[in-house]
Amino acid sequence: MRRYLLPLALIAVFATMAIFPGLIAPFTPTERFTTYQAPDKVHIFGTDDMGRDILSLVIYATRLSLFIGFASGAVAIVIGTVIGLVAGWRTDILDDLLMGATDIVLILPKIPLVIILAAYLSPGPWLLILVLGLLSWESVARVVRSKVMQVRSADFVLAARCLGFSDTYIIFREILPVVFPVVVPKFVLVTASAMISEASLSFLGLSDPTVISWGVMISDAFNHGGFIRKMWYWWMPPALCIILGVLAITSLAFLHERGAREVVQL
Amino acid sequence: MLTLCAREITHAYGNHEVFRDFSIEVAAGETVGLVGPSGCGKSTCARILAGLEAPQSGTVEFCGTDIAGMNGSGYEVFRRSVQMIFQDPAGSFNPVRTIGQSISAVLRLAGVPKAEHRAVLVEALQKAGLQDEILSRYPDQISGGQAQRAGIVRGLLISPSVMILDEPTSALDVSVQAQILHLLKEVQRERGISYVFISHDTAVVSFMADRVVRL
Amino acid sequence: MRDGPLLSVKQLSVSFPGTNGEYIHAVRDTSLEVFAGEIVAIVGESGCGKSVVAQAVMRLLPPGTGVSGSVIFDGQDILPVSEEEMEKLRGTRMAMVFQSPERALNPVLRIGRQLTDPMILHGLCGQSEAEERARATLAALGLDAGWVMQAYPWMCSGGMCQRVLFAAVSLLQAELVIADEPTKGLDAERIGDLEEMLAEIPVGGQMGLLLITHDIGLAARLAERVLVMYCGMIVEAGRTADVLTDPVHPYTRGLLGSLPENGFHPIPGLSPALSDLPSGCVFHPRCGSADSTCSRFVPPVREVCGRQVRCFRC
Amino acid sequence: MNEILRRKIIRYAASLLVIVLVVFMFPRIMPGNPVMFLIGEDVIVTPEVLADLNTRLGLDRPIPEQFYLFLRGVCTGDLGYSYHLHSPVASLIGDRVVWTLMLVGTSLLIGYAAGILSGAWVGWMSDRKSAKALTGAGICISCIPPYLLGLILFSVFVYRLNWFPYKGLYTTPDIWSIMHHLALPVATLALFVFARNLLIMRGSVLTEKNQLYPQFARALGVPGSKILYGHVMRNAILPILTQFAIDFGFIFSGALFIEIIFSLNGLGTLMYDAIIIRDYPVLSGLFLVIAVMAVLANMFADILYGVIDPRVGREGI
Repeated sequence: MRRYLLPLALIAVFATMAIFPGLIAPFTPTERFTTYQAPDKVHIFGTDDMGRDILSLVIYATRLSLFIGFASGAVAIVIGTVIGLVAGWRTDILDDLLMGATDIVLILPKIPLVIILAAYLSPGPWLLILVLGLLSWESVARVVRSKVMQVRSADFVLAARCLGFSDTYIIFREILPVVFPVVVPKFVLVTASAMISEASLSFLGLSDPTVISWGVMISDAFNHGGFIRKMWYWWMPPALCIILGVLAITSLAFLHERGAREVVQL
Repeated sequence: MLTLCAREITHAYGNHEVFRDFSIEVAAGETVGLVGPSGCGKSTCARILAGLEAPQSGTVEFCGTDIAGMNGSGYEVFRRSVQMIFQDPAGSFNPVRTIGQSISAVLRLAGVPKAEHRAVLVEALQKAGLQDEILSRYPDQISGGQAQRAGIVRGLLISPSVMILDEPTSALDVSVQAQILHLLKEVQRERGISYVFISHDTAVVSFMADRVVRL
Repeated sequence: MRDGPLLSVKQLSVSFPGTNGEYIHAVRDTSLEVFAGEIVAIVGESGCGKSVVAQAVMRLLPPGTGVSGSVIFDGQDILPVSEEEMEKLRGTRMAMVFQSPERALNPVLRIGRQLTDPMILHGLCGQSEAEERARATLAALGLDAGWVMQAYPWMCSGGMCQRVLFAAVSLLQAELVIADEPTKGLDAERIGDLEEMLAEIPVGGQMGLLLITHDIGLAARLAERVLVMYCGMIVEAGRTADVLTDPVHPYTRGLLGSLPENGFHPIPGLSPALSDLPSGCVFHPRCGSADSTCSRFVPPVREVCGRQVRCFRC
Repeated sequence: MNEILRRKIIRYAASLLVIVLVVFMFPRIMPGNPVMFLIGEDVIVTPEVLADLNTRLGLDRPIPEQFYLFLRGVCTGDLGYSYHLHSPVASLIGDRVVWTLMLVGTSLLIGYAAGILSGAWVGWMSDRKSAKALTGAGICISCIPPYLLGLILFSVFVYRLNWFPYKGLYTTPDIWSIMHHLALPVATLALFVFARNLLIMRGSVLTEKNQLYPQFARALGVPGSKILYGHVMRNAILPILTQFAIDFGFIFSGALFIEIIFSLNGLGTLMYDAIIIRDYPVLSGLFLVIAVMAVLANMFADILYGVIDPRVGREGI
């Protein structure tokens, strides 16, 4: 249990930042000060091109970055698990169709597709969640399906059928718990990669400019002189937050692998 | 009186015919041994008899009725009356649920009030020579003999009239095999249920069975 | 010709780190000897530690395993020997036949390569001669050598894989062959085949075979001497004719009583888990004639009726 | 074999169709004037020119006919026309693709070779301290978004240490200068590819290690390194191949971001500029090219898989 401590503590810190930003942040994101200030006692990370306190911005940005990650992870997991369960349980044409669809989603290059969609749609956070979720379920569906196929004809499933349990009971109470251990690390990894995608899209200026996320902040720093002025204290805090956030979430998956002897793949 | 019988069932994988026009009858309270070399379709036959797989031709009848044509309540009676025990003892329990969870799910299905679960379980386990501490264990944490006993306990909870035993001892050590065989005999004496005992080991079958059918 | 035994295991103990930091004693204080030209069998039920002995002798146990005692092969204690030295010993001097032959061969390499590579690696011969020898051995085992050499393991039936495995071991002509549960999961016909192949190993008196099996009948048919193992300890050892026809240890007696031909008389109780062994004699909770001494002290090895027995009561 | 092959071909054809449909449909189903989407948002035109363009782009014809014309255009290499840059999209992409392929190709080569070899070692020796450290480093690197990795390396090695030039690769066509300019971006992308493959390979070797065949090889006296690189690797490399196809899109887009950071004159900067001014023809063309490359990468991986694993076709992998 001890090895889960550090990642869980990090996630707890981020969660607090996301839920109660007002309690931690010294200022609100709307307060303006002198622009391009170097770090001092009042502004620990200085101020940006619009005179906003960078530390407060980083804290307020947590909510959106985490939310987009987890929500797209949830969308992908729900779709992927359902499709995987159905495709694995059924052996008819439905399985073929679902796996065909999965393979196609697998082949499509995700980030370029998201970029072109975002360019046409200028998406808000909800749309981004939906798009990222809809493009990431395929790996979940594949592992779930192969696991279901493994256990479909296992003795314990036959025994349950013999004892008179219904198909629904068997799928949800016998098979789903067996599949669950492979779904958890996938959820974590999809979440992490959604956070990376969000940050990347924001960096290209493809997210809603009125909301702040860590990616938007880095993009601002890159485009509005933070980089040329060597203001590392501008882009470094959000960058560190992304890295630590993704790392904490991903390491949960890897620790789980050690615990459950399941080998996860990114 | 006949309880379960198969009439002229045939099974094939692709073009390879495993068995053809095979018939077997099981009377109440008797043990029918089913023997044959490996790969002759014994397990398939067991699953067909248990209603888990449909024969490609022929019928399986339970108390005189074809199970393929059974309606809801009739099928339910059949389902509760015919149980199966598998070769791999640990494999017949869900690997991520404890033995206790798996067995008490059956009690729930049978409509036993939750308050009585524990008492019923402990008594059933004791009869099979098991301690109640295995209820909190996972299938891979108990020995093959313990798992097989637990499997028999679970199958008996819904009071079947026929048990299909598919190589129930071939994955077990000889000393455990002897114990399980004696347990099965004792259960039969007590409850008068019929067995279809499937094994490749003729010595085991002739020890258990009243008559032997070859596949 | 050597004078001493080919293999001599002395007071071997093996323990694995358990999940909760404790140690699981898989093998305790076990000694045995194998002479050239003889077949020695270790029999016991699953989890008794007989396969661990085989792996300890071959030094194939995973890192982190606690091993004490000594394993003397041809006069040399091989427990402290380096891994590089072991690689030279394994294959050419001591080899092992595995159970589940289908899984013991690499699925993506042609069988020919898997047979010839070890020979070339050990410097026994060159490529062309290795191929020739492999072909000859396969043909002698009744296989279509030309086809098998080119085939992948998954194209072969279980019986063929078993012969290939046997060919791989016999091509290297090791002095000591260990067969670890070679009959597990085989049907009667293939057990018969395997028995013939194993019986030929000590031909000429140069080689020794250590047979590890749960199949008492197999041990009775092949071995000259047999060791009965229970919960990590050898409880009775002696000539096969003595041990398997007239057992003296209560466990051996119970085990033989459970056999079909003796009427399936079960031993009362269950085998204990290795992480939770009883004190004193490991068999005392299931033994009909145990007393307070048995539950307090581990019985030493004694000489009874021309064999070694660990029991106070006989 | 034929059944599997047929299924594969159907899937590739279907993915190509989806890709083409995305490019074709989006400008036409988005709310707003499709002409704007087909020529770009910031291009200022008079209503007459707009109407003229409408006819010239075929937008007044029925959708099936438009699709036919579009397909014919794509097949003949016509990816549209950028009104911003006053150039056909195909030639814009053609001019830049070399630089991107050079970056991606070199990094893939380095990243895959290093990742596979060290991943195999790390999986084999998974109990060693150094292997654990390398795994940890791999996890950390793969958790950094590629552009951030580029940004960090850029600010350290270019801004702080001045080891590498800012930009200006295209002025001096001399091999040393090109290598000097490309070194850091290649290193960044290779590091990223390396980390991902290290982790995949490690996981796959860990699984293979517990199989029986490496044990048997050991029992025959085959040395550890021979077992790892001669026996286990060949089996363990299969997941890398399956992953290659999926990864390709990801790595390629990573390359685009790295180009932006290092101002390399490849597809990435083309895309970045096109995004800023919403130059839709360029974006569509780029997507089409990248997606087709991804499909080709998939086919390549499939073929390679068949070469390495003789079981393909038997078990329907």
